[in-house]
Amino acid sequence: MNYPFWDIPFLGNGLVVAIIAIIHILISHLAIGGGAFLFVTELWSDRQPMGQKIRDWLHRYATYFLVYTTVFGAMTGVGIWFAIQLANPEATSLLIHQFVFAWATEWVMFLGELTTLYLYFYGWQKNSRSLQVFLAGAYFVIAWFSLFIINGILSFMLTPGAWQLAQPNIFHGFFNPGFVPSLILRTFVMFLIGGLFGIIVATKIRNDDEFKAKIINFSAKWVIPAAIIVPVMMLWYWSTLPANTVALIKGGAVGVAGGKLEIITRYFWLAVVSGFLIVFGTLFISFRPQAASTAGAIALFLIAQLGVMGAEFFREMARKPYVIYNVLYSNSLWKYHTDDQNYMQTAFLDNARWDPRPEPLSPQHGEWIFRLQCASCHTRNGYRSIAERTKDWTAEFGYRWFLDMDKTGIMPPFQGTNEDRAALSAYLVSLHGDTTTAQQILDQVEQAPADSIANQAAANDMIGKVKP
Amino acid sequence: MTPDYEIPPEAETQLPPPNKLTGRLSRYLLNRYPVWPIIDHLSKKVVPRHRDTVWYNMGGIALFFLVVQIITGALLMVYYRPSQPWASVQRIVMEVPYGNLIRSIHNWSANLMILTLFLHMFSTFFMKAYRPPRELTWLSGAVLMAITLLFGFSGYLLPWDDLSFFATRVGMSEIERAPLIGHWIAGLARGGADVTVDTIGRFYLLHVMVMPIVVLTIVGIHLFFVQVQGVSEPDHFAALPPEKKRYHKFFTEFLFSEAPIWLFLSALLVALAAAWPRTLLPEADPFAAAPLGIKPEWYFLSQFQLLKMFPGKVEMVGLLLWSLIPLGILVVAFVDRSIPTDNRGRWTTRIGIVALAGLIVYTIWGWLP
Amino acid sequence: MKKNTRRSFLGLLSAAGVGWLAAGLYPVFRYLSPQQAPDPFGKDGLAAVEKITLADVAKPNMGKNGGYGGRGLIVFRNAQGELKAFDSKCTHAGCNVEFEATKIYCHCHGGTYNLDGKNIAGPPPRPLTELGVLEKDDALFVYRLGGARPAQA
Amino acid sequence: MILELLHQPAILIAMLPVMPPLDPLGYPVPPWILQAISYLTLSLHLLAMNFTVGGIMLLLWTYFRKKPGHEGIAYFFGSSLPLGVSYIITLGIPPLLILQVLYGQMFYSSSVLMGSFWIQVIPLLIIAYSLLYYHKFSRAKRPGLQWAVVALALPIFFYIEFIFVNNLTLVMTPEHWLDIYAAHPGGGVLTHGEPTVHPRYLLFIGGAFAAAGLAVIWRGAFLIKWGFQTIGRKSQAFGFRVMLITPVLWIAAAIGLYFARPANIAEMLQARAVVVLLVIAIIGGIAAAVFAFLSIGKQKMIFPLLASLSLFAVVACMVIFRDLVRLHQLKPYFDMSAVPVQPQWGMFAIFMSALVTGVVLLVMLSIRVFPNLASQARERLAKMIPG
Repeated sequence: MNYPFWDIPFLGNGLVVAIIAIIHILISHLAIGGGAFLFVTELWSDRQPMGQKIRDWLHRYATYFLVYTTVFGAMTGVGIWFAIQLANPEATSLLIHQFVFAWATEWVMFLGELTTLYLYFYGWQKNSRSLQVFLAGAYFVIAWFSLFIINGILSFMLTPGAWQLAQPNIFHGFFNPGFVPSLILRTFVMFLIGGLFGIIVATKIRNDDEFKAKIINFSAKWVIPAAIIVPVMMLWYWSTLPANTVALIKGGAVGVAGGKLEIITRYFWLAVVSGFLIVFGTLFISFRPQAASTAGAIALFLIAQLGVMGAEFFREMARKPYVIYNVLYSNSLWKYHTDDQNYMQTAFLDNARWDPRPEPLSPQHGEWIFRLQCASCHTRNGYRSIAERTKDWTAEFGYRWFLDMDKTGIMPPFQGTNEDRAALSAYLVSLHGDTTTAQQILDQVEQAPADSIANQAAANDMIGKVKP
Repeated sequence: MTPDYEIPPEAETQLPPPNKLTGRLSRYLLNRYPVWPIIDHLSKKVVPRHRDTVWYNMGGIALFFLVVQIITGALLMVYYRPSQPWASVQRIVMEVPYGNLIRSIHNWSANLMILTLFLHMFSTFFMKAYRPPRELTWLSGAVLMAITLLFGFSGYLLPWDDLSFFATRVGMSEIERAPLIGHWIAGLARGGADVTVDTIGRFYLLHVMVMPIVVLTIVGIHLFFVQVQGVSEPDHFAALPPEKKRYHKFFTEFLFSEAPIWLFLSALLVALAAAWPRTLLPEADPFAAAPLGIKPEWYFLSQFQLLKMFPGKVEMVGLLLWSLIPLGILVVAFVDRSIPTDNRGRWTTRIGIVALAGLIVYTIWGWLP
Repeated sequence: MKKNTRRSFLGLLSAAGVGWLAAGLYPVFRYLSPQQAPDPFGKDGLAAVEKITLADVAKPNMGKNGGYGGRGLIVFRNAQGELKAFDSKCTHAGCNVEFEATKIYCHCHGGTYNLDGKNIAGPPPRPLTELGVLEKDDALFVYRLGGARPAQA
Repeated sequence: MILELLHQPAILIAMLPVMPPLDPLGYPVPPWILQAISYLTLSLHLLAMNFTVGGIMLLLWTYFRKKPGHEGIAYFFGSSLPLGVSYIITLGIPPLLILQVLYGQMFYSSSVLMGSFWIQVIPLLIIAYSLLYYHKFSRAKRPGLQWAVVALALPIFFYIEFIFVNNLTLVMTPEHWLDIYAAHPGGGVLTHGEPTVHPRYLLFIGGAFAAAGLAVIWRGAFLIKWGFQTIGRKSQAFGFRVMLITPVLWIAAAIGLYFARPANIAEMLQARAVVVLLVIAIIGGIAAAVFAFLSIGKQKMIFPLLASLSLFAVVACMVIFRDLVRLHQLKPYFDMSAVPVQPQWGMFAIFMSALVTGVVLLVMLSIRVFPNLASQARERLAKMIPG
């Protein structure tokens, strides 16, 4: 609305963010859990007869770790930032202006992570044992604090808690209800991922099955804490979720596509099932460690990737229809604006910018409303396709439905005049060949006023019909 | 009571100690069933370790998908009603908790299973594992491949929605083209001159009863062959001096190293089902115009495309060309002898590459709008 | 010693595994577990009577087996001419009872009830569940007794 | 309501239909603090970038001009370039963060207008970065086409720089926005007819030679310190010659800039601050050259150090100059002083203390580790060059 909308056909810009984010989150968790792994393994190697052998292997781990995290981890991290600027400037701007120094502090952590990691890795041959151990430890602690910070901002978006736009208090926002559970959750998942990475690197040991088995068993132990703690934290996290979200996950919104299986529920189960598969995979591998194959170990790691995908999609969708819960809707409509009737009644394109002032009730009028008010979540006929969701709509139905769409619990209220609703509805049905014009819709409604109980009821029980 | 059978001494050395539960149990069983030779044979089975070891996983993966199919299929049968196909599937999708998840997994697993079988077949082919003495294993595999394709075809109709109805119709008309028996087969399968609700009865029976029995039987035979003969060694490995050769014991090392892959595939199935659940189109209407872009499932696209290229009079040519592939699969095992330095061997490989390339090209071509 | 730690580690992991297994299989459990049957009585508290028309119970001592919301039902007009309705599920073994002029009889084990549904002979432990019945635009409807009587049309 | 007030487009002079309103939260601290931080970090970011891009060019050069000393220089860059990239990224974060705080509504708009290019930065940088790592680790194992790997990375970096220059000029020209968006809602616009783009771009590229050359001079100083007189001297001389390319390009760029927008430049030159900046920049430039020349053949670290500081000064002046130009051009639509400040001193204090502690810790650790790295490098050289 205030900002131009980055209109990517078919994919939709939200998916661009998601794709980058999913890759990043796994790697960033590895970047921290792996740090812990380096540190602990350094200590462990000192208490082992074959210490040097273990450290030689650890160097291999560190090499993969360094390249993988600094190249893909760092870049995808910046990538998310680039993508959200484009996908939702309004929200990004709010987050940046509220948390700029939190992010700046996180940046200090980045600087620390990189430098300590480089000092650790490139000083491998010459540094004293104590120095190496200290560097590894420092790396892990610093890296973990970067998680501490970003976790505050992420959980803020879903559960802002006591934070208010009118008198924003960064600490209210930062230490929000979801903060602690998700912090603990992520911390243990990190250890798990660090361990899985260890298993992968261990399978590269050839011609020494005994040593291989030793390392794999050591790495496998890293899965246990998560296997036990994560479910508990999930329950805690669950208890902090907004009621609307919980309702959505159980059973989903009434009669939407997939029946009782809202997409958010499906992703939730993806996360759960992945957790269960990782536990069993680790079990299998540690029964016959000497035989573990790299393919198998990578498979295990990929399960974690899928689990992360499920969990993060879940977290993102749990916010529906907000991007910052109870503050800002996903389509950059401000909550406090929706409480203000005459703002909601003004013509959409008068509030919005960036439109070339199209002819009222013209197809362009509808298209620009779609682009600036709907397209942030729905593509025309790709991801979350609007054409597909409205395929059994009549133009008049759309016109009525917009009034009540927020009752589905997953759509924001509509901002605009009757003309806007007509224009948008006409545009949407035109996507599947219905040629009703906005003017015709308005005329039809003249005969049957929208507020008559019958129509209202009709619209209400049609609410289920849409596929959010 | 007195044990009916003596436990062979070499068994005694390998069984767990008799004071353990497992030890007692195994002795109890061996006293009654003299299966030690079998166990001994299986426990000696090994899998060679070399750069292509990963391909040995394909068979196991296919088997994994088969199991998933059986489980999810059984679950779907709980609610599916051949008498009211579309309505019952609609119910599974819209009302039954997680019904859509299970249906989508069934669908995805089916597709991945077929994909895996292709990989399994081609890896076997290029590693020349079909050569004597393994011709029959190869043939049984080929039969399984064929039946699996039919599985897909029959299952596709069962939801009885727009797409499946017309796609089956088209598929049937392809079968009709076959010389002499084409009409007869198609009629028999359809239970009439056209695809109707009667067809569902027949396809349902095939899909949930006949084919499963046949497949499980042949799979049993296939596995039996493999177990008896052991895994074949590709030439580059066989050429190694014995001390250079390294093996995994099949039980249980190799199985455990393979298990994580199966688990990953389970996760993948859930992920795919979550991201792209199988949609249910409106109920099939035999009188309505066919919806746009009617196409067979991807694994039939290559034939589809090939036949499209020979319209009308010359379509026999297309059929002929197409039937070369199964023909080749049948004869190759007998043509190519197990002599590494043999020109026939090289030629079969080249032909195989051409066939694979053709398959891919035609599939993509057929998939393009 | 080493062996034990390994054992305990595997044990711990297996234990966690079992817990996760339960979670992972929950969808299948939900898929198979029965959905609770819908309440036969609609918003207005009425359930339409199936397979019994007014004609079937026009005169006293006429009665017939029918159904409501998927359950068995008997409706009859007693000698006094008042309509009575009972859920036809016998309280003994669940067979459907039948109206026989003077009594209500169950063929399975000879359970007998009087016309008020009271069990008077045979195995039945409890009386039949009685339902309220009313005529509404030439059709029969039953409703749960004990609640407020739904408004007549 | 305060929010409503904030939501009025920035107390604007010329109301522009597209200019988004200020963020409801305003600035977290007085802007000058943010500007200061961004000037510092941005200058370092640019130096890291110049070092890397210049390094890639020199590395490529050494592949084609096989001379005695070149093998060593190639190794030096080959092993240090990935680090260069990682510090480009890290040092680039604060300026970008602050840019979004100070000029958010302009920056987001322009980024979206060229979104499809802006997002390319990420995959491209990943590719280039991986290429450099691949080169670093596999150079020794399998030489051969390694030059091609480097040659592939170079254009990618040039392209990324070009994307950045375009975005940051688009930020300053809101008057074009509406037409651009109406024409390309998919963000498919890179260049938009801003005349100063190419001279600015030249300024970016120009710095590369100075930074990379200086790095080679540093290397030479260490070589001499470790007793490898001849190659050390060679290395320094080479570095100095490379550095001299920069002023040529920069002067060309300056002339270009002038002819691109003579009016604006003339107008800018009225301001005393600008003149001062220019003077400092010119002096710094000369100083850098002189110190670089002086360091040839000596093992004293002081001259390279002074040269580096002067170069930093020059870059810093450019950065500040750029910011002034931006503020000047945005004057009709945006006035920084009019933006309300909702101070977050608490959080700012946390940040500053974290920064100080962090930097101190890192410096201390580096002091402990560098001797080890140095001796490692020295032993390697001893193996390579006897005597």
